[in-house]
Amino acid sequence: MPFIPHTEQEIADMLEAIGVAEIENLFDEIPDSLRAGSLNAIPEGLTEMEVSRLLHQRARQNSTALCFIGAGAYEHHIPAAVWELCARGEFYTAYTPYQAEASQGTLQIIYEYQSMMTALTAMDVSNASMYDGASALAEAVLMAVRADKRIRSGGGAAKAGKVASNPPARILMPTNLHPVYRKVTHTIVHGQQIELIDVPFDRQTGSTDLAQLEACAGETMSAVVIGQPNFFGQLEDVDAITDWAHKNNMLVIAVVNPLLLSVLKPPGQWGETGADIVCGDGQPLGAPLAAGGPYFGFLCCRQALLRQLPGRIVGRTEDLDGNPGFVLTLQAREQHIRRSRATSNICTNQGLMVVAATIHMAILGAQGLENTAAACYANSHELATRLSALEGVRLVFNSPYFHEFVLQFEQPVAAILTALAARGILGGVDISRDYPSLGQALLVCATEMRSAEDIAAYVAALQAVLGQALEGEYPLC
Amino acid sequence: MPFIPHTEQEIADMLEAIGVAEIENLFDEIPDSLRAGSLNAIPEGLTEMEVSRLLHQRARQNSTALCFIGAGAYEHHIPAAVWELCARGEFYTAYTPYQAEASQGTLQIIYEYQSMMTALTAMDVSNASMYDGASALAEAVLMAVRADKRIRSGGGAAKAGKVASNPPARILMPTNLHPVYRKVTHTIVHGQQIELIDVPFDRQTGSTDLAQLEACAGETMSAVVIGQPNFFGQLEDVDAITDWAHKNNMLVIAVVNPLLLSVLKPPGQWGETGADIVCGDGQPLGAPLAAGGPYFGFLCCRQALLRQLPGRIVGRTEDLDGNPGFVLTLQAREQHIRRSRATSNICTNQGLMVVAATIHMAILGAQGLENTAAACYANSHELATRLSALEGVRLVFNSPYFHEFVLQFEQPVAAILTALAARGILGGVDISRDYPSLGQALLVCATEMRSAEDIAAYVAALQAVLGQALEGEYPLC
Amino acid sequence: MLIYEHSAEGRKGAPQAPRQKAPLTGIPAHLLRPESAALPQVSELQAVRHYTRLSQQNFSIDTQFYPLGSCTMKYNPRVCHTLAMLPGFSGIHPLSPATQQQGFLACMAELQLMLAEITGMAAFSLAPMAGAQGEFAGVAMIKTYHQARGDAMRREMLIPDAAHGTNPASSVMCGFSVKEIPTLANGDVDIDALTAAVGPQTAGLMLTNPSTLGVFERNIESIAKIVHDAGGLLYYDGANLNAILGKTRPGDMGFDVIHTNLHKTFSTPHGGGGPGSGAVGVAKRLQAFLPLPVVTKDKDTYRYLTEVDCPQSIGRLSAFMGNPGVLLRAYIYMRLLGAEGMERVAEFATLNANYMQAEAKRRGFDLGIDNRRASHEFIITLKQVAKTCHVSAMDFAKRLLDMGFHAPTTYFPMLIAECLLIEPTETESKEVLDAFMAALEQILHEAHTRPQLLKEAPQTLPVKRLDEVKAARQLDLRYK
Amino acid sequence: MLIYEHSAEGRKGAPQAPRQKAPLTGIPAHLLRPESAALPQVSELQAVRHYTRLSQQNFSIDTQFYPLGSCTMKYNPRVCHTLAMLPGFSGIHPLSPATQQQGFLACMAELQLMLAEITGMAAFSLAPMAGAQGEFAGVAMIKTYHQARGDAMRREMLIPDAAHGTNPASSVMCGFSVKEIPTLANGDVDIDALTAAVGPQTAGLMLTNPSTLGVFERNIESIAKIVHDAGGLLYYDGANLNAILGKTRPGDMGFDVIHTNLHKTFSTPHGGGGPGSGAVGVAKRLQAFLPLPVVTKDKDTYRYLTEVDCPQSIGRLSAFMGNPGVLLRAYIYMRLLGAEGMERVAEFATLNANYMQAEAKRRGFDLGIDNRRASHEFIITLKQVAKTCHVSAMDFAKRLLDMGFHAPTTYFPMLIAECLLIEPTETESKEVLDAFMAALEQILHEAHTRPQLLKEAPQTLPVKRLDEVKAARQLDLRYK
Ligand SMILES: Cc1ncc(COP(=O)(O)O)c(C=O)c1O
Ligand SMILES: Cc1ncc(COP(=O)(O)O)c(C=O)c1O
Repeated sequence: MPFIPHTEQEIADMLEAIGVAEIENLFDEIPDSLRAGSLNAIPEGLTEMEVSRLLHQRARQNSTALCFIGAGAYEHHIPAAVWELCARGEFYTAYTPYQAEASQGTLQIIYEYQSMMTALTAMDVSNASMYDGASALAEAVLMAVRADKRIRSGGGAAKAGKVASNPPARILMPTNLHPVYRKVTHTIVHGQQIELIDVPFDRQTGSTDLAQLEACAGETMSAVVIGQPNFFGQLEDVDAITDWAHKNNMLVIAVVNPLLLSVLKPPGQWGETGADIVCGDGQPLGAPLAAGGPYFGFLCCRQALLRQLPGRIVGRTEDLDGNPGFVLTLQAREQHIRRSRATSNICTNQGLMVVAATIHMAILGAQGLENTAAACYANSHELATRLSALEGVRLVFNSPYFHEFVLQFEQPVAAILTALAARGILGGVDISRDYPSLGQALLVCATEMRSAEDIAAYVAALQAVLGQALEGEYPLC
Repeated sequence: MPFIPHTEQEIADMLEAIGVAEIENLFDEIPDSLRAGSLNAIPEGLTEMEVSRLLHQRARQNSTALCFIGAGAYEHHIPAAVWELCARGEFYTAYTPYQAEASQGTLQIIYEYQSMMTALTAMDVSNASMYDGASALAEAVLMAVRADKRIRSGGGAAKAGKVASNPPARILMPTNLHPVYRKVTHTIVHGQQIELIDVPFDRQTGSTDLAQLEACAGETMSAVVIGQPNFFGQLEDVDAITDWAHKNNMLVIAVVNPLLLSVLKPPGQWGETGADIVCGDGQPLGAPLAAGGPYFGFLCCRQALLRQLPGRIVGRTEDLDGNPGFVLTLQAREQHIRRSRATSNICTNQGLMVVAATIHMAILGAQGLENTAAACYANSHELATRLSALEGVRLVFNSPYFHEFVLQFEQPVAAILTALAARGILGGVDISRDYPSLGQALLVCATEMRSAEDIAAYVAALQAVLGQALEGEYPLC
Repeated sequence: MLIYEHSAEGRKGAPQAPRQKAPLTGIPAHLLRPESAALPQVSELQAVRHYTRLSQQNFSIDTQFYPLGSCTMKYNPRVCHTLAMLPGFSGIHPLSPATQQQGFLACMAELQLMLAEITGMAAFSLAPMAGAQGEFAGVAMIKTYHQARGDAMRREMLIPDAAHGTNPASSVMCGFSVKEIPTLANGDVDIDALTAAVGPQTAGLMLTNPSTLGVFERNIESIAKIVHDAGGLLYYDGANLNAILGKTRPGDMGFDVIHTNLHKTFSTPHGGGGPGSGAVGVAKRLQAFLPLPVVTKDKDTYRYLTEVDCPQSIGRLSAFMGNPGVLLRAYIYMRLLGAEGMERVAEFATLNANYMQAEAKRRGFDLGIDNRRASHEFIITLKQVAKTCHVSAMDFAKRLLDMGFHAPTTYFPMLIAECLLIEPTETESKEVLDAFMAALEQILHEAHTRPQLLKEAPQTLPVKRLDEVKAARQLDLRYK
Repeated sequence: MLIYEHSAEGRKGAPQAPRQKAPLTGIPAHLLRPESAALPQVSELQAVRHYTRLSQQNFSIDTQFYPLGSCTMKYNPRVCHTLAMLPGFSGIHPLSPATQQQGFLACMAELQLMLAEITGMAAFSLAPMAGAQGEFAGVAMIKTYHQARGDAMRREMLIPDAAHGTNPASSVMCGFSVKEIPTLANGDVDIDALTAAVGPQTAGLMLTNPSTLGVFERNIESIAKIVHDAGGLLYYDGANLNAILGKTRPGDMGFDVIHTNLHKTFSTPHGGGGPGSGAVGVAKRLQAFLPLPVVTKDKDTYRYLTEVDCPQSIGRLSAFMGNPGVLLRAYIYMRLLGAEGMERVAEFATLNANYMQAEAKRRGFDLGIDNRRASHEFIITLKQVAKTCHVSAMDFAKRLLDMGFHAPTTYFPMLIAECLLIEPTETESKEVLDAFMAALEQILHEAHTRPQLLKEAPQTLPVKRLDEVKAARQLDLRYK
């Protein structure tokens, strides 16, 4: 019996010890009316050999085209050691470290992770991970609302159900944030009557329009969210926005790419006093693209907001002999203690990805991250320059961007992408539908993985594609 | 500096402790005339990302055609757990277990391996591995000669240099053994004046010709070698040959496929008293094809020959507290103690492959090995039946074979193979040059990995190929 | 020692990154980082050695019996990992066109179907990234359902007091208030209390069945009727699905929504705290509200459903597609098992738990709930021993660590004092169960004869008993 | 506990093998196995748990400093493993046509060239599967060379007394007799003795340089002249090549044949006892004799040379192509390092060894050879301490294990009494070297004050000191 170690003899002995004649008797408390019939939609079991053959076939049905897509998930080189270590059974098959003395490996790594993330973000504290960047932003919004004394009588999402009559909390959300991050945040927070207020971007720079923000000055907003870089890859004037927000009694929630923080000003140093909550997706730190995950969300904040922070937190302490050791701490914030009054419902988070990120950062070090980030910058600028030199292609924004950029075309982007894919190039993400004002717009990215030949291949392919008729290659809807 | 952890400060401190000004001074005992110039043929170092790209390219340049080649290396399913475990740093990066107390993992595994190999072969003892099957056969021949009191005054290859005047030792080697095994054995033993005497096979059965053997009765031969199955995949009458050899004062050296021993009579039970030395290649037990290795050789023998056994042997013993533990034992046979009088020069062997084989056998168990071997049998017979039903194809031998068989063609096999390869089929090994008497002969194998569709694909491809002109597709030489 | 303590200033040249730092010309200075982040500077060997040794300080399924109740710590077949990590899967960009990921999407479509079949639901979404997010999604669907019918007064979620903490927390995140329903001493829900509690304000009831007390809720049909009659919906917390795989189906019991913990029932590894997957299934009437993305098949092509296809969806829960790597592992596991293998899961998980329960009783332990069948887990209460010997369930747990076993879940469910919730899973052998029961019995004996052995445990691990109070009082949350 | 002790009769159904056993119709009964082999019957979980836990009972580079002299236990970059295991490599059948393995053969061709360049030889064969087999091949080539010239009387191989045991054993396997050449107290070969020993019977001299005593043979040019003048050839045992990479080349020193241990110098892992690779290089005049296969390039296509191309070859040493997986790892390592990286290897291996040697002296240890530069390794002799305190080098070694360090090589080379041969390699940090030297110093102190600590060591490992005598006397070589 695959994965079941019982011999006939053992089964007989065990049934005798229990005092029943057969296994079926153990289910006799289940009403007969509820017993399941046969499971027709589930195929017969396969041997490992058969399942390997099937999965190899399925793997071959996915493309290996050159990838110039970013938009929140980036193809980076992951040192081989990272997953060789993560896949060790002791990490891979452990549970959440409830028994601290038997989980020092996982616990110490989380402590090291918290240390590295606070170093990268220049914040005071970090939790042990959220599900992903988008849901981390939603939790950051909830934190900001809980911390806003003007809105709620006291902390704790627990009150949510009972305060329906309170005025809704509001958050300023620039539209140049990742569109799906904005959707996810809405899904997660709207049950608690929180309103997300759009802030338009400047059509020339793609960055948040300070003049538009100024229109909200004086209003009761719990926080303003800033992406650095924003969804378009453009850089925001983070100092000015941070200071404006603080002057107007709003918290600042930063949404950042952790790899780029190795070279960009860390949120803890934005403006006069720094951002208050920092979140983002940890994927660039050791997670393969993998069709969208598992990645992980990170969430850091200032000391003052610590008790609002959801999720696990690890602290260093001592054992009976006074030797250092690590435990889960401040658990009274969490659902298994506080239940309906917890900071969040999160329980299982993305532990193994945190292990990967910690090892990834340890191996690359600050210098390795900086060189990687700078290579992304250089490749993207090289690609942008060459693509935008082609007839019929222009760069939409005129201010500094990092490793993503937006191109505008005269022809339908969807058709161009299809034609590029046929040439083995995944050319980027069509953002025309999300941002109609940008026309036929394409978001493109070139990480350190894209060699000079790769870039040349894209340029050549696009040139060829633009030179030919594209009618009907892709339904435009 | 890749892989070198020294900081400038540490280098300075270390040089000061040594009392030299710079690292270069540490090489001042090397005569100037011998200092190397620049190494032009060695390219500049690559980053891990660059080397990954290169090796992925190279990997793609190797084919993924359907494989029907056997001839000593077999495509079997290896449970995923095998290499996940073998690749653990504690196995992968340990040295030979010289410090027993710090190497109990490796040592116990070797002990378990010895237990499993003796169980499979029904022999008394096993060593901890040889390089591969072919070199294991050479060592088996040397053992047999050392054990032959008629040839040498006493054991020990040490005497080899001094006994050039003795009559040469002789070994009966059927020509239906793997041709390369015979070559390797020759390479390794001929320096010690050992003669390998060919024994022809029966043209009808492909098996060793007992009548031909009988011609050698009474001659001084140290041993007769038997392959089961032999190179053609045919089964030998092992009982008869074993008894004949023993009656004529020869030892019996068995060359066997360890996977097939799960269903074939083990050498320890051949004839009245069993074979004396058993060797072969362990590749079918957990080693991927990998272009030819690493695999490993196994070598087992009867208790009486133990002191002639080359290589490492692990024994169970006790520690100071009386608890069981494992150590390398009988080291006085080995080169690091006995030097020129050692049983062999072997030192580093194929340890990690033994770890793989042990885990492989533990996971599959006797039943898993039996089912696998039987599937190989069934697939090969299905394939042989269908191929030999094609016009112009015939099965060469008329007696039982296991999972390899020889086909004879009217057209040149080399050309047929090239045409098959163009259709994504690696059709087998052309043995026409090694065995001219068989005409245009092809050795074919179908393991448990070949599905019904794979077999049908081969049949269809061969049918198509035979139906077309093959002129000039492959140089016939 | 922390990785930071192996660091030395000026150590550099990781061969994994580009050799040089390209200039960042064009970025205004005030947007750049003034100095490098304080990350450790170590060689690859130092990192490998450090993290290899740290790994050895963990208990895990691969090294120890890990009978953590409610967590289903079964064997994670290795092949699920190696296949999920094939470059053909790990290299897929989530935003690449559907045509470029047909192999992956085919697996997901089949996984949705298999989950629907085994649970008896009409449709599944694989979006939620753990059980708690599945609960959130399920409760949000219940809310949206009522709203879509104009039934806006249903503001209250009913939850038995034995429930996991995520149930009330998820309900509150969706804007519900929570009303607790008491549990009887025999482990069943108090039907009278339930009947009294339901009303026009009732949005639904969240239930785990078998419950966290390790017994099957025998009155589930009555419960379903009471809630449904009051206009509420039934939510199934799938954490304990392992107990009933192929034996009975939540959909047939009357549940309208369900989440499954693929990292429990379907054997994806827990990774020291995730990633997980809390795929949600629904009855027909809730299908329109499923969270996105969902995989569908148009003719011969798989693709994701979007907001355009599903305007009533509760929306998205993650930037892309939940945790595909986890989903692939679950898919592979289910294909290995097949229908017959799933039923065996329930049978042997149940056999193991009932055997241990019988053995526990025989060896003198008090059961949390007596005279009932255990499901896949059961409870020992140490209330009496605690009183007599002044040792706690936590002391028992720590002493077990010294004996080479991970401890069962302690102090959950909260209803039963000084409890150990023990879940062996189907993949453990009798040999292991017997060794564990012998250890428990020995500890019981020690509690009476040498209680300090329990109180000072563990003694054989990398650290001795850790001071949690100090950790919370003198917060040290990062290396400085 | 042995895996056999987890076995239970009747446990079955490994999901890795075909479910049924097909009938073996047609095989005569007397050729079949009468009953199943006595292999353990365990579940995959039992196997994984057993072998995971066994792995944790090993010291290894990935977990401990491992300064085993002569073995070059440097860091094995993980990427070498992951890339070598790519299906595009691991799936190649060795007998598939050359056209089907061009990517692999290209790597091998380049590896041959790089090894020739770094050693200063004309050509390489990658066939030998470890150092000892490389020695066999090299010595066989020397023999064939003399025979090919009709110089059949050269029956004697000269070998310094400091040499590794494989040197004499390999010579004897080729049919030579061995004459030992003494070594001077300063570590150099006794030139007078060598001069006296050479003659018309001399086939050649086998030398390790730097020698196993950890010093560079300064008179190598004179030695080469003496041997060559007498008509003999020079064999280079490449075990210590790490010390001189890019600094000086055996070919330039006058060596005619060389083997390199790729599992030492070129960082392929030692795997607890192999696989290794002993690739052999030769000067022009020996090229025709190289063992097969060798990779060559015809126009744009790589292929193996065979007996048809190389009729004078000494022949084949393995059924296929040596250990390709090992060769690939060495190739990847060399490409990562490049020329500049190789020179750094020698520099930092030498720096580390000389630093430790200086520290050893400062901390009161006697050096095996004083007042010389260490190469990449050096020797401490504990002769004095042994006499004074009645502790042995072995006791020192075992006590080091307790302190978390693998022991250096003990009792080799045999010339130096109670010796420890210490080779740190270039990949270890000063932090580690200092900790190790502090441990050694502490043990020296303990030898004088609490010698029983040494004699009873180790105390902290899975077993205490093992009884080797009992192992050899009461042989227990398999589970019964
Ligand atoms: C009964 C029960 N419900 C819900 C959950 C929450 O699941 P997750 O940890 O995947 O969010 C758990 C797991 O801890 C559980 O045991
Ligand atoms: C000096 C020396 N020569 C030869 C050898 C033999 O090499 P191998 O173990 O690879 O056969 C060794 C390795 O142990 C060695 O140290």
